[in-house]
Amino acid sequence: MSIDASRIGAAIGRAAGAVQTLEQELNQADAKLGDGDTGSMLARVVGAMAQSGAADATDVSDAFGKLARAGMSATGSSLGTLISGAFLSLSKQTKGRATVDWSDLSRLLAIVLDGMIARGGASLGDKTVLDSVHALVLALADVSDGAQAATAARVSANDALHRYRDLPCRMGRAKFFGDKSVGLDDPGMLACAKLVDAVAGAETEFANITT
Amino acid sequence: MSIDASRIGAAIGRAAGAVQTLEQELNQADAKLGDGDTGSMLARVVGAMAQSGAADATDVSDAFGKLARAGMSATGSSLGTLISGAFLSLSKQTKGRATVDWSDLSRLLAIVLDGMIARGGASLGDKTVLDSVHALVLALADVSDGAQAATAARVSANDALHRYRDLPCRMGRAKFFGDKSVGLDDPGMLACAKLVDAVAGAETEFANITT
Amino acid sequence: MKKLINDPAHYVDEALDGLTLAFPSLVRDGAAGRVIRRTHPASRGKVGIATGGGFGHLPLFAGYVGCGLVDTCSVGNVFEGPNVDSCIEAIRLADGGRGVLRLYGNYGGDRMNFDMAGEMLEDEGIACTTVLGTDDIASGGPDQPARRRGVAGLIYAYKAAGAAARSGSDLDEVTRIAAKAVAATRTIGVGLAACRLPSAAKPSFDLGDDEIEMGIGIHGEPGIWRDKLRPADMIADEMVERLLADLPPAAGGEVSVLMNGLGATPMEELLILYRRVRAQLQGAGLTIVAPLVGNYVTSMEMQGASLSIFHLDAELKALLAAPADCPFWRVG
Amino acid sequence: MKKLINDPAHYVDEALDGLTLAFPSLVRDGAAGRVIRRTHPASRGKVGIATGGGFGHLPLFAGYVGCGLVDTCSVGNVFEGPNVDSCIEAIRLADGGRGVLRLYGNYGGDRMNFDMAGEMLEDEGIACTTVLGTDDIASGGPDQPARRRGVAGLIYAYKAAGAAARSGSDLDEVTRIAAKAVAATRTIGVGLAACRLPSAAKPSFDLGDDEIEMGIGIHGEPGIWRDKLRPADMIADEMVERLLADLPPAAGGEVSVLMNGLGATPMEELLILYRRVRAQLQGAGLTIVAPLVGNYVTSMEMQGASLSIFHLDAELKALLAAPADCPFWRVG
Ligand SMILES: Nc1ncnc2c1ncn2[C@@H]1O[C@H](COP(=O)(O)OP(=O)(O)O)[C@@H](O)[C@H]1O
Ligand SMILES: Nc1ncnc2c1ncn2[C@@H]1O[C@H](COP(=O)(O)OP(=O)(O)O)[C@@H](O)[C@H]1O
Ligand SMILES: [Mg+2]
Ligand SMILES: [Mg+2]
Ligand SMILES: [Mg+2]
Ligand SMILES: [Mg+2]
Repeated sequence: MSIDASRIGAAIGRAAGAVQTLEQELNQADAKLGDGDTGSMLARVVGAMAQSGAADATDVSDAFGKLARAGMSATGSSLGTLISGAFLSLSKQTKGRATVDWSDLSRLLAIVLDGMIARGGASLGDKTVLDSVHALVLALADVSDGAQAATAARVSANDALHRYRDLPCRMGRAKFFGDKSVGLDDPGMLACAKLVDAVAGAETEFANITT
Repeated sequence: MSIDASRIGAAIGRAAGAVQTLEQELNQADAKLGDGDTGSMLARVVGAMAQSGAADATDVSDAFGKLARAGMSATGSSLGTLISGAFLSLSKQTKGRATVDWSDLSRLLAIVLDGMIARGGASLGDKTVLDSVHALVLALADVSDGAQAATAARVSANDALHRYRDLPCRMGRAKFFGDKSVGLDDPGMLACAKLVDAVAGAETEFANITT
Repeated sequence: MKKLINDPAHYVDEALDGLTLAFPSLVRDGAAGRVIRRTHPASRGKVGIATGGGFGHLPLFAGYVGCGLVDTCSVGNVFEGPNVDSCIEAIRLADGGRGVLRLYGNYGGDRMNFDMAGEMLEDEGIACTTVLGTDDIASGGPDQPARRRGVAGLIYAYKAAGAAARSGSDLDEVTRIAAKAVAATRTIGVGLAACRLPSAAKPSFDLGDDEIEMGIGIHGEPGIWRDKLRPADMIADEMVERLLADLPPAAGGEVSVLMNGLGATPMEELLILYRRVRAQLQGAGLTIVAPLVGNYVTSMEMQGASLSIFHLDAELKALLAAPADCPFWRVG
Repeated sequence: MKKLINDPAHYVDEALDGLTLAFPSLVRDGAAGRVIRRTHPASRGKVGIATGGGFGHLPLFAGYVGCGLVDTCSVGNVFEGPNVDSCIEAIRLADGGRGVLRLYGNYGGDRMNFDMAGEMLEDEGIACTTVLGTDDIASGGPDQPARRRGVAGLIYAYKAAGAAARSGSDLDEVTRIAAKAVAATRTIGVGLAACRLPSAAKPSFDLGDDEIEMGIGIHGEPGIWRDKLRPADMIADEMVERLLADLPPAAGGEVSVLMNGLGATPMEELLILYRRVRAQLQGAGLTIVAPLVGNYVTSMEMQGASLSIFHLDAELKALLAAPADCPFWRVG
């Protein structure tokens, strides 16, 4: 079974369900060094994406495009814009394709990641959502079905979060205060790990992922 | 022994000492229905009066005049203005007199009271400092020396405070909310009782006044 | 409650220094520096307008000294009326030979000191009249106008009387206009959190974390009810309703509106309130002219808002539209 | 932390409604109503200036739409950059045929969206340039101007670029002026108490009852130190000292100064600070021109203040003095 529009729609629905309970936790993670809006922003953005009708799209490209447009009109925040841009990149890459194979995911995400780097101006290793995506690119390289992909994604996103927790943030204002970020989760990486967890939950039998 | 300028100076000095410790208590009493400034205002006003050189005045009229002018330049608050006006009235009434007898006090205060009523526009029974002064006028009517006067003043000012505590305030904004004032001390009456206590303390042997 | 201040004893004087340094159209005057006057006084022959009041309400009172508004302002300590000397000086400095209107809020200390100042100036032959701001509907019933305190709506009286004086009207006429403007103005305030006097150890009142007080006074005096926080629209509705239940006799179809912040309320919230107030007033058939939204009359860091309605007729409307210029309000 | 609001989901739109209703020189435009533009746009042939940013900083950004300032403003959600559609619309609506300067604060989301908007507009042939506000000295070292965020000092760039555009300068010249103004501006903020996002359960940071934070960002981002509250004069001294330790290369002897309240700080305190700032700057041999004291750039109900110094040469001084008119700042 490969990825189609209805699967994308279902995934975004699971994310939208999860983000409600994550809202205040993500706000508070962002408030430590940023402006405290990551959770409320994502709740709105993912909510809007879930309403975008992606499940009924004509093909995966269209589904990704719907998510991108919904996200872009819901926010202009850094993370939200990067996420919307990621879906736009997926839509462009999958133009004309009814489905995407699980084994394609890593390659698609690698190009997404390039776009995010170009758009946002940050680098790998800065302790941002980029590092989570990078971990996903690596982890998904050898998967061939949904269950494998789900497990790999959950493990790697969580892993990246843990690995970077005690490193300093090098991005934006936080860089100037890099040391203050040691020991704190980056809100974008935290969001990524939690949402991947929620989205992948239904795709895998492995329930006990360490958090 | 009668009242002379040095005695007035000493009395105001005692008041100035006492008012420092009363400041926050009086502020808080005023904050219940008013603007919370009675204590800070009195601390400043009585402090200025204590610096006015009343003790070195040529006669009682001059001493009272110095207190009045010091008070008038220190504040324009209701209570402060009424007090300064009271001293101005005392100064006018004692023009040319080196001393004032204790037995004169009641008569002098009665005229002071008339002036306060005329100036402030409130009435006896409104639960204001007027009612304290009125109590003093009555209590001092038959005294003939300092000790008697001190006791009578302390007892009557305290008495008035207690008597009015459970009555509604009928003055200013508080009238509209008269009931809210039931059970609360009027800050002006409270200040009067406490300051009379401090001033009269040294004039009397009676230490145990119920409060 | 934190304050960016130095010694509380110098609070007023330091702030007045800042005021006149930041706004060069204002200058300190009087023996104790407790009069704010126009740096370039009006030319002689204009009726003067002197105001005054306690401190801690900026822009009120001193900030409204300017062209087409008031000429001088005596400045008291925080929440204390101006002393008699500063009132005398404010009246003298406002005098341009055609008399002086004393226009200030209805508070005991202010009244006593302006009255005494007037008595002391009788010998100098300055003709004086008095009009007191009494717009706060929560401080007295409609039958008790004399009990009502002056709050934010006072600036409408400044504007109308200032315009009349500027146009050359005589003292009686300026006084009539001021009294008419006061009579046409109604205000109600809502408080969310108290301020603290610089010299006080505690805030002047306590409101629970989710409590508000409707009808609160400009110093935090108790209001009409205290209850849980409600949505802004419900609060706006109640304010409008209470103000419209207390119409001045000659109220017409046009009003100006002052949606005023008490000091710590963000502009965003005042705008949200204003939007609803406007809809409600329009629903009641009223047209809004020259609305004001912002911090016009405050209580230091008090959180909350007040709503003033200024009921207009053709005369007041023209006076409201006349040019005026002070650091915090400019028309034309 | 109490707020006079309705449903947080409608916070921005309700406030924008209030803004345009209260100030008729502004109007909402764009498909989602997230552009504020001048009700009477500049006549064609002027270089347009588009700005934009997250919400919750009024008067910034939308409040500076006006004559001699910026033409349009895209409006994001609270503390979120404006979305790409509103940026596209703001640029289009600012265009008067001679190109558009995008002038906004240096924040990731804002930059990405304005950049994307520019790319999407390439086909339409609107010449675009970009200048980012980077005045906050606490968000990056002097060697890291690209890391510095744009805070209150951005309004000086609005003023200078707006005056240049109004005088008929071409896009290159307006862009040069904006960049020059940004390079000549330094800001530092001090925080006393946090604000709360309408949708958040808690304030975005906690400061102890007697703590302050020097160098805080406009959203409450951590600053340089956090310590006990100090007297206002000491705080003013440190702000001045830090700003003067970071002089732009061409700094001369004249500066303008913006003593800005972050939302819940009373005018009285800003004036006390300003008085000291002025004395310190004069002590350093600097002359202050056209000082501004008030709430110009806020963070909703955040308590605290920021100080901006705008280092002037003859050119910037003339542009600062040129006429300008928006609801919150009027010159001439
Ligand atoms: N330029 C960037 N490149 C990559 N990731 C970024 C960038 N800017 C922000 N992020 C990610 O977004 C998160 C913050 O998101 P959010 O709070 O929504 O943004 P904002 O800074 O606009 O408030 C950060 O934790 C980080 O992971
Ligand atoms: N008009 C008045 N007549 C008599 N006493 C008054 C009057 N106004 C105020 N007082 C007294 O003064 C007290 C309040 O004093 P204070 O707080 O200094 O005045 P303000 O109301 O100016 O803040 C009241 O408790 C009352 O006793
Ligand atoms: Mg954020
Ligand atoms: Mg009082
Ligand atoms: Mg008072
Ligand atoms: Mg943000």
